[in-house]
Amino acid sequence: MRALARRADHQGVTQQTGRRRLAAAGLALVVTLAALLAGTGCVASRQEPGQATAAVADALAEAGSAGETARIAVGLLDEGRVTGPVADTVLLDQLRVLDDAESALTTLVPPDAASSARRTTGLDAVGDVSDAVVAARAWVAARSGGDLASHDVPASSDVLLAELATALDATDAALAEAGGP
Amino acid sequence: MNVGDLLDARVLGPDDAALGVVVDVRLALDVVEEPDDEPGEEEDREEAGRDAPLSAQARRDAVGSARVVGLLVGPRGAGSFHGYERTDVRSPWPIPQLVRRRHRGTFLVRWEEVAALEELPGDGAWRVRLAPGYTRLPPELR
Amino acid sequence: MTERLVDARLHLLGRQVLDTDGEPVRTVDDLELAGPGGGEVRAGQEAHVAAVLVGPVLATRLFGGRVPDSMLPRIAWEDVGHVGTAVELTVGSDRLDADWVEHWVRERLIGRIPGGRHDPEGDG
Amino acid sequence: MKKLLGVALGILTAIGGFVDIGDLVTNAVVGSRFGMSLAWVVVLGVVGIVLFASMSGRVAAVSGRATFEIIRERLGPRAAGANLLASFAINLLTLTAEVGGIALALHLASSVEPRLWIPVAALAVWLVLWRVKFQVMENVAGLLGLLLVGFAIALFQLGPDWGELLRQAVPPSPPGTEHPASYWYYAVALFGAAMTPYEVFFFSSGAVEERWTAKDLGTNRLNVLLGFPLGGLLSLAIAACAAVVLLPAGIEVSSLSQIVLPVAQAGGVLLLAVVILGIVAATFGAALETALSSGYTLAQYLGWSWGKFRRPARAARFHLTMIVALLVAVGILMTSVDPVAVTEMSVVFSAVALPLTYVPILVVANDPAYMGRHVNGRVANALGMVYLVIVVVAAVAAIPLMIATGAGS
Repeated sequence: MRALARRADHQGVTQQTGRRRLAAAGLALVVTLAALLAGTGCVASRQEPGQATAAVADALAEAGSAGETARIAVGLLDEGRVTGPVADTVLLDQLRVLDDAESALTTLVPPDAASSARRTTGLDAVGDVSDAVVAARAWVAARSGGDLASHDVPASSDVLLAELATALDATDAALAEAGGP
Repeated sequence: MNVGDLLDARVLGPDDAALGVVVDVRLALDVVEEPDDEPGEEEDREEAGRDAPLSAQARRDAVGSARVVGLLVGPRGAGSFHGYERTDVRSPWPIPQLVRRRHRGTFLVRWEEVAALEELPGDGAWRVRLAPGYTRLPPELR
Repeated sequence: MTERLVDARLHLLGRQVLDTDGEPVRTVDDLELAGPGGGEVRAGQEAHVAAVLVGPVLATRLFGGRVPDSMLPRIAWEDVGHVGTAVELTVGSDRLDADWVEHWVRERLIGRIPGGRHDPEGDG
Repeated sequence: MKKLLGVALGILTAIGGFVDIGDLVTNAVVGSRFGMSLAWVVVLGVVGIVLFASMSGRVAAVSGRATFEIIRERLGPRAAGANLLASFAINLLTLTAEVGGIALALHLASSVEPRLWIPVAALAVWLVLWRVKFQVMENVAGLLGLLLVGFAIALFQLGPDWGELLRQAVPPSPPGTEHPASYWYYAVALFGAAMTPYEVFFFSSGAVEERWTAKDLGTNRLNVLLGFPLGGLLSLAIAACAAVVLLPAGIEVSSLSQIVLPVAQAGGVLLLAVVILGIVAATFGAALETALSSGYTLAQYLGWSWGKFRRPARAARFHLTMIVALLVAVGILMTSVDPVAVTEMSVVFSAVALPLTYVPILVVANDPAYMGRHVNGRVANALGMVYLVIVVVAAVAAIPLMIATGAGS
């Protein structure tokens, strides 16, 4: 037992001396990576009125993109041109985008009443799109034979597409108000 | 002593004048004539004109001992693309031309004309002193 | 016998060292010089390359300082066969003490994983 | 068929430069945001990588020396060490992204959570590295990766307004809705990806693995002239599909799942399945390429024994490096980082690695001591110098552009 321990010890030491330089390089790499991740990952909440409005517009543009993507995915699944797993993955990815948009809006500190109002409208619009995409996921799951019990399954793709269209119209309106394209 | 000790060592003339640094150490490799007994080699030779095999294009010699023949002394350290002042490679323009200009003044001094090798106290750096009447030979490789 | 002139830094340092089977061993990190009869190098007197040094010299060439000669893995110049774009030895890498880390990793780690000694060029 | 297999090395190499997981998504992002207005960058990148990969292949064939051996010998330990750190970081980041990418692609095919696929993908990559013959590896991964040609088929089936696509492409100008800085950020990112250094490391080392000799200079030419333009074409097809379907709908591509929607719309489930298989193969191939490159660069810098043609025990540290790299990649992925975002960071390291890789190749390709009579011709040298300037400008511009645009967002 003791011999075994000694051997392990010996191996550890040999490895240590050989790897020290590599370890230093590795550490430098990890630090750089961490710095980069921190740099690209955190978006500061915007304070100026113009910037706040731009942030609302960004979030709404993302939500609009997510809604349009969901619309295409639902349409394709309805026509049998896409498989259930792909449609589900598409919707799941878009829910993540919507989450990001929503948290960007909730962490935004509006500097004045006007941008505060825009933020509220924006949050409502993003929420509507999210609801529609969640419904779409439930519909996709139901079609594939499974079910997401937490949500009512829409009666048909037409109902679903109508719901998406309404939410997207609201997003477009909010986006126009926030000065987006 | 290692070649690495000589590289970048400061070079002084007999009168203590600073001449630059050792940019390289020139060696003479004895080239051994190889017997042509490897099977297949004859065939390779024949094809050498059209489609030469691996490494027949590049120089590869069987070598015996390696003797120090001299030091290359340059006004500046070697830099990255050392060697252009010693060969006739001219492409890719303008890299060789720029490097050659930077290393103008590089000369070869025969090993026999090195008077002293002194290890400086402290950091283990070396200093080279040349003998009186040393000659600056052209640096080109033959 | 003919001679070929080479410059140490230009043609030898940093080159790949291959063993007699063409297997990479290390790179040429430095060359050890010896004086007459293998003794100390003296200025102006005959000097020749005694060994190819491989190993921790790299760290000192990067960061400065000097490794005691006794600690440098060396390959005697007599074992050098050919000089071309690489430095080719006349001995197999298994016989070289200089290659002990590779041997250690081979015996203790890679050789022990199933298939570690499998020839990928062979069938199956 | 034999001819086709002969160019598998070039195809697999090109996959890593043009349609690996980062590029798959970037191409679609570019298509959905800028239409075809960045197509010129792909063409510029194809010419550049053809030029330098053919040089590195020629050096490997004639002198038997792979690219990183040349770099270490020419630049000396210090500058070559800086290149090693940067190149190794790119390799590792890209390998991480590819392993994650395989998992994302398998997620598309199966709905099983990507996180569960990650260890499976890494293990599969390792088994191939450990066990499979180099030629079999490149043939299977390279040819299956060509299934991405499904994007080109989809483009034709979509029946786009070709005139409109052409108008977007020439003369190139950023669409009014986008900031010029974003446009140039993506231009630099696409160019950097096309010229990414691991391609030449892999290509030249692959030439040594396949034991090319001066007789194989024709094979070299065929490989680069078929492989890279094919990669560029796939990359353009992906961008065009996105420009036709996603751009008009105002969709900003953010994930892999979105880029297959145009394919489904055009070709239905069958074409979709072909393309997903192609994505799995391409990311798998890129994972192999980057894992091997990490082994090649480190082993060649330090002079270790390397090569898949050897028994693993005869290239022990080379295999150990790849195992460690894969483990690190899995470790990074387990932090739930987005694989596609990981590839964006490699742009930073390219700033160091690109010039320090392509300068030594150009220099050695002119050295008669290495190349004999196969030294570069005048055209190759003139083009090479032009590209060095472009590479340096792109490398220098990359970091400020990345910071100014928040990585293009």
